[in-house]
Amino acid sequence: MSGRAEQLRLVEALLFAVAEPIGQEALARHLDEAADIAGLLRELAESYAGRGVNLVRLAGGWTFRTAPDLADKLRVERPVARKLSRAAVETLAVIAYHQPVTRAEIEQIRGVALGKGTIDTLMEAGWVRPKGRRAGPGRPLLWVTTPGFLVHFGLDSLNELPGLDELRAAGLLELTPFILPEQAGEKDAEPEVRIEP
Amino acid sequence: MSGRAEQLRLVEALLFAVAEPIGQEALARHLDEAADIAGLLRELAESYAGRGVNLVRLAGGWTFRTAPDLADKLRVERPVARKLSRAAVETLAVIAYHQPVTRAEIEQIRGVALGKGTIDTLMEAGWVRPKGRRAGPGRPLLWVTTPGFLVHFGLDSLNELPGLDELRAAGLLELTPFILPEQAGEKDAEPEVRIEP
Amino acid sequence: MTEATPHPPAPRVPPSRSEQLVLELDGYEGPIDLLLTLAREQKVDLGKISILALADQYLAFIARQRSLSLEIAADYLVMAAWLAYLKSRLLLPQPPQDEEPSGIELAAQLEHRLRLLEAMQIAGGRLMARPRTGQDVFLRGAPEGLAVVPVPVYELALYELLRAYGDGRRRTEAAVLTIEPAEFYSMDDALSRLARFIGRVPNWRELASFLPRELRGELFRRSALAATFAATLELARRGRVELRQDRSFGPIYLRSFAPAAAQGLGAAA
Repeated sequence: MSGRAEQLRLVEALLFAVAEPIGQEALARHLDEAADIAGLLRELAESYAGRGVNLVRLAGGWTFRTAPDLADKLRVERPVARKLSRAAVETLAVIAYHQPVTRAEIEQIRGVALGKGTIDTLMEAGWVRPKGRRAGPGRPLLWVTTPGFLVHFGLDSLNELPGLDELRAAGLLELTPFILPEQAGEKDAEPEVRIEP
Repeated sequence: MSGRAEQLRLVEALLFAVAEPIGQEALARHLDEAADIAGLLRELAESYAGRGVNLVRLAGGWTFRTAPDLADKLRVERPVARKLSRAAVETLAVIAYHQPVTRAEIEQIRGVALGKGTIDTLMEAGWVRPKGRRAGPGRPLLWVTTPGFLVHFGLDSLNELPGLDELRAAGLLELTPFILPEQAGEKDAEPEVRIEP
Repeated sequence: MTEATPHPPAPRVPPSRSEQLVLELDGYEGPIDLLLTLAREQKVDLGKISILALADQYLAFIARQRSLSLEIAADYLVMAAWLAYLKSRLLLPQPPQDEEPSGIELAAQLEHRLRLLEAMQIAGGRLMARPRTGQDVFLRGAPEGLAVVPVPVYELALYELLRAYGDGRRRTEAAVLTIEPAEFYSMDDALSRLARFIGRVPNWRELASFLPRELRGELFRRSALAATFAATLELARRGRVELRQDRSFGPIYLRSFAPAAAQGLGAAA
């Protein structure tokens, strides 16, 4: 292999292995005095142009950097477990049982105004989505559950959600005397405004 | 630019962005399902062969590293690693070739008690670790090598240990109990029978 | 490549031939290692060495050390004793009904141990001779890393969903029962309130002064005014109070009917 090719290999290896951008003087210490370092760097930079990794000048030295246009793909997604607020769970339930339903109707059914982020959170979870608008004044958005909602809760269809009578029979509509639900569950949500009739 | 060229760029950037070897499955998460990852890696490895940086398989994954023949010219960049004692080298070899192996078996093969610091040194280097216990009296700890061992010694897997096949053929990887003079090396070792609750 | 062996160090002696020997012994990784070194001096393949000659060499080596009054680690002496035993088994004919392994079996075992140790010594050397990462070859020195994008995952069981729906329904139903009746002041409320004042109001007083003091909003105030007015009409009809209004939309005044009649009515009630 020619001397110049060997020099190119060495410069490539040095630039790859060092932790910081490396200047021409520092490179010179590893090469023959006669080496044309500027020329070697130019040649190397050209051979990496348009590739996944580029040779760039940074902080007065030279270093390899991944190509900027690939930044979006050089990411790893990491699942982070989150808990839904009480208000979000209840809103999801109302949408599931009353869909398609407007925001105002959800508020009417729950008796409290919806916090700002509640529906956003449910959309982020992939469980609800807007679908069409109700005819009438203001043409409000209608909310429905998604197929992801059915998958998450292991339901084949919305018909599998227990009806009111079944809920009552299962004890899910019974009064539990010592808990005031509106205070117990919702303190982590933003304050909700009671609606006056 | 064609899809394959883009995929090559992305694989190159991914491998540059991470210092540890990356497995094919991990690479696949960043690419289209249809991508021929093995083919892409082969093509990339070929294009880097003979250069200052090579694409190699290490510890079951893929990684770029500097070409081995440049070692002399690169070494000045790093402090010289502490030299391992002869006992440590032999102990590492016994663990690597006979794993999983107990402390008593290491002593049996070497015919001498293990010094206190020997396994410590190997653990500190990140090359060996305890993994499980051998069923039987005293339930002694078993020692194995780590992925860091493979990376440090440039091995893709334990099957690449030098001379493994010849040793196996010569029957030197089976540990048969010795009748005498076993006690020679072992009497100043710490008692091997540890009573576990 | 030396390390402190776990054996007691040999005593220091003045520079001489004996020190050379001490250092030599100190340099071995135990008796097997010493045996292996001696075997290598026979310069033949381990399979062809003479175990008998090897035992002699070892015993001579140890004897030489002892003749120099050097302390020899116990494990080297144990090995010497065992080799002397092996020698006798190899040289003397085996007695009949001897359960112990023959000299040839023992020699084969020793040979196996020597080969095993030699194999590991060679393997260790070959490992160390490989290009070593971080020393001879280098991984990426400045890895940029991969950006981590957190993806929220929400956990919710069907039971929690149904429970929340049930709780919500219950809350809105309960509100109708408990809050709404309290929003109005009924005529019965007004009658029972006025009953406390009848007989104790000899002079004219404004109707408004009999309204409840609680401030519960406009709706409640107006229902209280209406209920109290209706109640005073009822009381006037029964002859319990007198009412007076001086002009249209003017204030309404109220007093107990008459002290004597009121007492009589009070006693009757």
